[in-house]
Amino acid sequence: MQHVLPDERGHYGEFGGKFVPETLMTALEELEAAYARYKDDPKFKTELEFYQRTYIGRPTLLYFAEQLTKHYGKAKIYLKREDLCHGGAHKINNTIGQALLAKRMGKKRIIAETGAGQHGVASATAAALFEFECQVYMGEEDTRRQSLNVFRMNLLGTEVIPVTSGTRTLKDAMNEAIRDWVTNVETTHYMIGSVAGPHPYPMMVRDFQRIIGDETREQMLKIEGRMPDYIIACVGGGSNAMGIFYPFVGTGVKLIGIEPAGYGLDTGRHGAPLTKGDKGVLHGSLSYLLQDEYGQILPAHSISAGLDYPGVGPEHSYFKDNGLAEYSSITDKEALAAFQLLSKKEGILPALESAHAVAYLEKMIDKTSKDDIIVINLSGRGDKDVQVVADALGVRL
Amino acid sequence: MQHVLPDERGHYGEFGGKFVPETLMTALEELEAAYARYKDDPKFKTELEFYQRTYIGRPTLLYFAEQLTKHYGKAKIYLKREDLCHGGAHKINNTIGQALLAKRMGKKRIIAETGAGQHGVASATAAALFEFECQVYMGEEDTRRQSLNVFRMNLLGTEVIPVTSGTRTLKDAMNEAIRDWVTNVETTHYMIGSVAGPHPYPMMVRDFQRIIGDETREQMLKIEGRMPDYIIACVGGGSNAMGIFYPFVGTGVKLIGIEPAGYGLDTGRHGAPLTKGDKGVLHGSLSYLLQDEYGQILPAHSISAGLDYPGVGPEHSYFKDNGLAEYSSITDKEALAAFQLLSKKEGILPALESAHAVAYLEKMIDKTSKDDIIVINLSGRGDKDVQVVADALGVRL
Amino acid sequence: MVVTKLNRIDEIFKQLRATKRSALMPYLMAGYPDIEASLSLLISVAEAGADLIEFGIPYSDPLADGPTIQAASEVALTTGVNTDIAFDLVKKAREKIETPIAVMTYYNAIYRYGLERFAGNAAESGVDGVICPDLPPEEASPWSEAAAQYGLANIMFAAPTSTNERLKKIAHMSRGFIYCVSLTGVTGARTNLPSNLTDFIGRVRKVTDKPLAVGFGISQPEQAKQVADIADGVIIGSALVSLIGADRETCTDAAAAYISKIREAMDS
Amino acid sequence: MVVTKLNRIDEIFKQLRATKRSALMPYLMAGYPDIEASLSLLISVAEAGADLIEFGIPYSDPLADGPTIQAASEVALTTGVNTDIAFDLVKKAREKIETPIAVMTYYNAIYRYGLERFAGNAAESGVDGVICPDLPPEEASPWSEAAAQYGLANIMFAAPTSTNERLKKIAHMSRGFIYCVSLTGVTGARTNLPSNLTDFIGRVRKVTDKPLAVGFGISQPEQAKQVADIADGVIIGSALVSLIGADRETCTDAAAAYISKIREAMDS
Ligand SMILES: Cc1ncc(COP(=O)(O)O)c(C=O)c1O
Ligand SMILES: Cc1ncc(COP(=O)(O)O)c(C=O)c1O
Repeated sequence: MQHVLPDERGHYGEFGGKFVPETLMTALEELEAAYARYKDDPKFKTELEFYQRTYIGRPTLLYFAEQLTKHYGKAKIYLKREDLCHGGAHKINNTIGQALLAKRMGKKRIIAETGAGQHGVASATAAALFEFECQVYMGEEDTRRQSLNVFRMNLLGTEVIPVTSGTRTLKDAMNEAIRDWVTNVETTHYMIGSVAGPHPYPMMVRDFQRIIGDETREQMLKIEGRMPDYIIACVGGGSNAMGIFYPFVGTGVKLIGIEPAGYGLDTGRHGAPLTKGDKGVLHGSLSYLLQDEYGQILPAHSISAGLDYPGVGPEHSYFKDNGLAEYSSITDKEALAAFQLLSKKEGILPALESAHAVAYLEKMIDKTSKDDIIVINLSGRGDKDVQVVADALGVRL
Repeated sequence: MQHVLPDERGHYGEFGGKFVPETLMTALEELEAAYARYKDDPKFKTELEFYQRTYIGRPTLLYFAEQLTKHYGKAKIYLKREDLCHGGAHKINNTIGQALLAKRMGKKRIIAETGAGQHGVASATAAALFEFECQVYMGEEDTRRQSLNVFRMNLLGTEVIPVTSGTRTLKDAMNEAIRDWVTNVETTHYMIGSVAGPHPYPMMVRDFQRIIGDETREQMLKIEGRMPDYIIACVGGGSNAMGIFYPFVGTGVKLIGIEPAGYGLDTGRHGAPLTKGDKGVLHGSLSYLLQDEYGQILPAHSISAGLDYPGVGPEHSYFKDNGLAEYSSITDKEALAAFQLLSKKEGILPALESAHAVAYLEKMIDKTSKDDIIVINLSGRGDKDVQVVADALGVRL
Repeated sequence: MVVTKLNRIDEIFKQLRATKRSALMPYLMAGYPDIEASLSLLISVAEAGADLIEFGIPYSDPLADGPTIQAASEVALTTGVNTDIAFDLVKKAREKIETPIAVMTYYNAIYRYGLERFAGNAAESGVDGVICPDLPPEEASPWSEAAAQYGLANIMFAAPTSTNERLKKIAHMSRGFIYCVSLTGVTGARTNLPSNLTDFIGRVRKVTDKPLAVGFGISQPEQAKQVADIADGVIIGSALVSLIGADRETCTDAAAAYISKIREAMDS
Repeated sequence: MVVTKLNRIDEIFKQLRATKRSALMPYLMAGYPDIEASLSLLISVAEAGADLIEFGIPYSDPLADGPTIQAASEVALTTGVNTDIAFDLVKKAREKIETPIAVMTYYNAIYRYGLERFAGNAAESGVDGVICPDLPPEEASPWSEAAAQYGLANIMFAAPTSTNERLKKIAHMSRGFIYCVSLTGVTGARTNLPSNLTDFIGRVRKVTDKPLAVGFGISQPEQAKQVADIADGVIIGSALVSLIGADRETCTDAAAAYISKIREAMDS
């Protein structure tokens, strides 16, 4: 089955679209046109591939986790090592792509939103490399909790603007970035960090991230001579999951996205819109999201800042409703245990986000056999999370 | 000129040797024998190459720093991206090698010393992967300053033992590790983290690190079709520098090692034994070191913990006295400036150690021309140093 | 149930056009500064000379709004106001005033409430139109149809960045009037009108003869006067909201006085 | 200047062998607990029955030593003691005692001071031998020669981990006696003697008839007695150092009393 969404209007079935102020519509049309023009342009592709290879460090490894496999004694477990990307996460795949596009569009300035700072740092990195002026919106609460990342962005030449509205976290930072964009739309490119936002972002970010899946497919065929049986990835906005899923859609490989169940799905303190949310519009597209009966957005919770978002990319909503992927969830506690397990068994500290995907092994490995193959997308490294993990485990540093 | 040192007794001219308690001599002989046996063993080499490729992520990139090159407008500048290694520094090249050897020697336990924690984390990582029991000695002072790294090692299953003797820093941790080794020599492999210590360590660690230079040579020939003119690397114990220098010794490429000048060479608060030290014996080998007129070891100082060591690998002393490499030094302040420059220009935060090598550009680039090629060994990434840099720049996080 | 009587919005613009006057269109927010006061404000502002009132339902994520309305929304939401209560306030106001009322809210509040249900309840409460700042024409059809079914005007936005092509589409689809955003930016009082406003309004005029109201940034009587000279309606949002927020005790009178002053300037 | 008179160390072992007794060899440290006291200790310990005194020059990085001697070294270094002062203390002690004295220090202290200079000054002060725990036979030749030139005994170490091959080399090279490390480990008092000590001493005996002294871990009179039965010398280090550190005021008497007690046990 060939999957050919979104449609011309940026819809994935009933999801997606462009729900933004009229002021931005022309900019979105321009972006769409520019992207359509360059995405298959040989020079653009060559340049993108050049930076993927020489700067990001692609291809990243597809690593056979021998110790972890031994530990469970069931399916063979592989890790796609996005944590080895420059910067330590998959986010840079997207920001380098968008920066190259923004350069061609003649933009001089980049803005971005960030939660814990991963996408902010990735944006600042791309901005430094390609000499853009860059400003990153970050909830005031987050700037305090993640002051090291704020300084990291500053070192990269980016100004971080603390956002004091709403819940002062990621979703408000995104609101504020959109407000900036509305105001400075002619000079500025808005660099969205996941497969969320109005069309063409979910499509474009997916395309920049699908390199993860393309490589995985090629590497798996080379190593094992066949396709994997399962692919597991965490879902915040959904970009790393979409990136690794996309080339496998419709091939029969089981695609499993893991949302953060936070304190537990029943506590109401989680970040699992696909599992527990309702359809609605947030940040420019229609998708599942956490909201009350009047459509007011509810705050998300996850121990992992990168998954702490009340929405999700619209294509995942489509995948869910059409059975192209399954979605499940993992609590903070389960993610913490997986963080520790992978560290001990493989000497690899996963990002807490990625630890959610690793944790899902506990729930599904029993139904696999030694002949099965699982790929987990290790979307980022865990060094950024060591303090959070220590706090959660009650270790005083 | 073929460089064929050390001699049979582990001497590099007058340097090197095995100045250790008699209790350890047999262990050193065994290690020497095991290493001699396996280093050219095809199965060992294949296994080492397997982990280099599939776990560490080798080959690392040789990256053309276009923005930095533009900034100076002189020689072309390349960065050897050891910061992209799993764990974030070159240290793992050595620990994986030693762990594979220790496995073959039937050892069950690994001990290591660490300053800021880089080598400790790399040792803990290798220990986790190959299921060794692991204990790491770390100055008590350092365990406090680097509590995140202590916890990181704990997560990897390693116990960190705070060392309360002497200056409570790296050199004392190394003393304590040697004491442990003397006590448990039969079951335990001591994993030294640099080209220091008694023979065969300086040779063995060099051999495990020379992959940096071997790759650089091959990559440079492929990219530029010729050898570089200069190679610059920072020198703490000297392993990253030796690793990249070694395959270029005697080829005419100018090899430049950069020691930490700390507050300034004249302040006495630095870590530059090659520049300002005297010959002596520390931790098992004869080399240049910081000491008083009675041979008491003097504490080193550098803003970068990984360079904060009063000794240096004996082969560097030999290189210096025989003109096979030049050595210069860079102050804390200069390194900080280079840290900021590289972050802004290339979107790459270098380890403060590596920033010393980058900083040397300021001192030498004027005498280069656009036809020249410089390679800087980017031995590690700077994420670990963000707090230190903020403190040094007076930024409150 | 299809409402067939002529919409109050069309009515007012017909009247104003006949007298060559521009509409004064203040923005109020349900639940701001509190629920009761927002009802008194509806009435007093109407009586002070408003031709049409925009009545905002506060939203958690008002991404087209500047700091003033964002802050007001946060306050309003803490009063427990919601869509039903907002409709109820309109119904109560209708006991006293006949001024056209357009509810302003973000699309998710409509979508989640249910398009038909929202339109039906709004119309039944006496609401005349709906303004939804994050619903461009591309996505507007389902809502437009639901609104039309209940005789509600779906008022759409035109922006200086809109191409002529888009302006045509917007004008064609918009009912009641067209909300012309004076500048590229969010809501919020500004001291000067954008220099290219006349050109922009001219561009919109070329594609439609529907009434054009200008909003975003207007706060001073002189600005209102200048806008009144080129457009059919003058929208006053953040300036009024911030005046209301400044002193809750006196806000009803202060708002009325401010609206009278603007009215005066516009009619001068 | 080559010193030709018979070394006091050879002399004492000759005497002891003749009487079938073992040497009692306490360890003291220059500058510990302070400079003056370390001189008094040299004399009182000698008078209490020591056959040979190891006199440590404190070192910044004593990697063969356990916590007791490490801590003592740190204290001693703060007194300003150094190699010259240590030699001077020996010279002063020589006014009162003829007990053989072997200086113990790490190789860098010798190397940096200068091999010839160290040997010359040591000999001139009345030092009889030098014990250097980080100088294995492979690296010992330059120092052995310098020491020999000044009639100093270069005392070398044998360890339980040493192969028979190595023991031969060590025995051949060592002068005065051979320092047999009782166990794999660092200095420090232990409650039990290692079970394989007899075997180890036996292995060394097989390759040499030079005197064998055993050190590392001996603290109790009974241990000293047991060691005296199989070896030619009993080295008491950390136990004595920690006794001295316990009470500076009375340390001279306490050390003397302790040595007498050991002496008694050994001779019983
Ligand atoms: C390492 C890592 N993984 C996953 C995510 C979640 O984002 P997404 O779902 O778009 O991949 C983040 C976001 O910051 C991240 O840093
Ligand atoms: C990144 C990095 N570079 C350099 C060094 C210095 O060690 P060496 O001189 O052995 O390469 C260290 C030591 O921790 C390090 O972490």
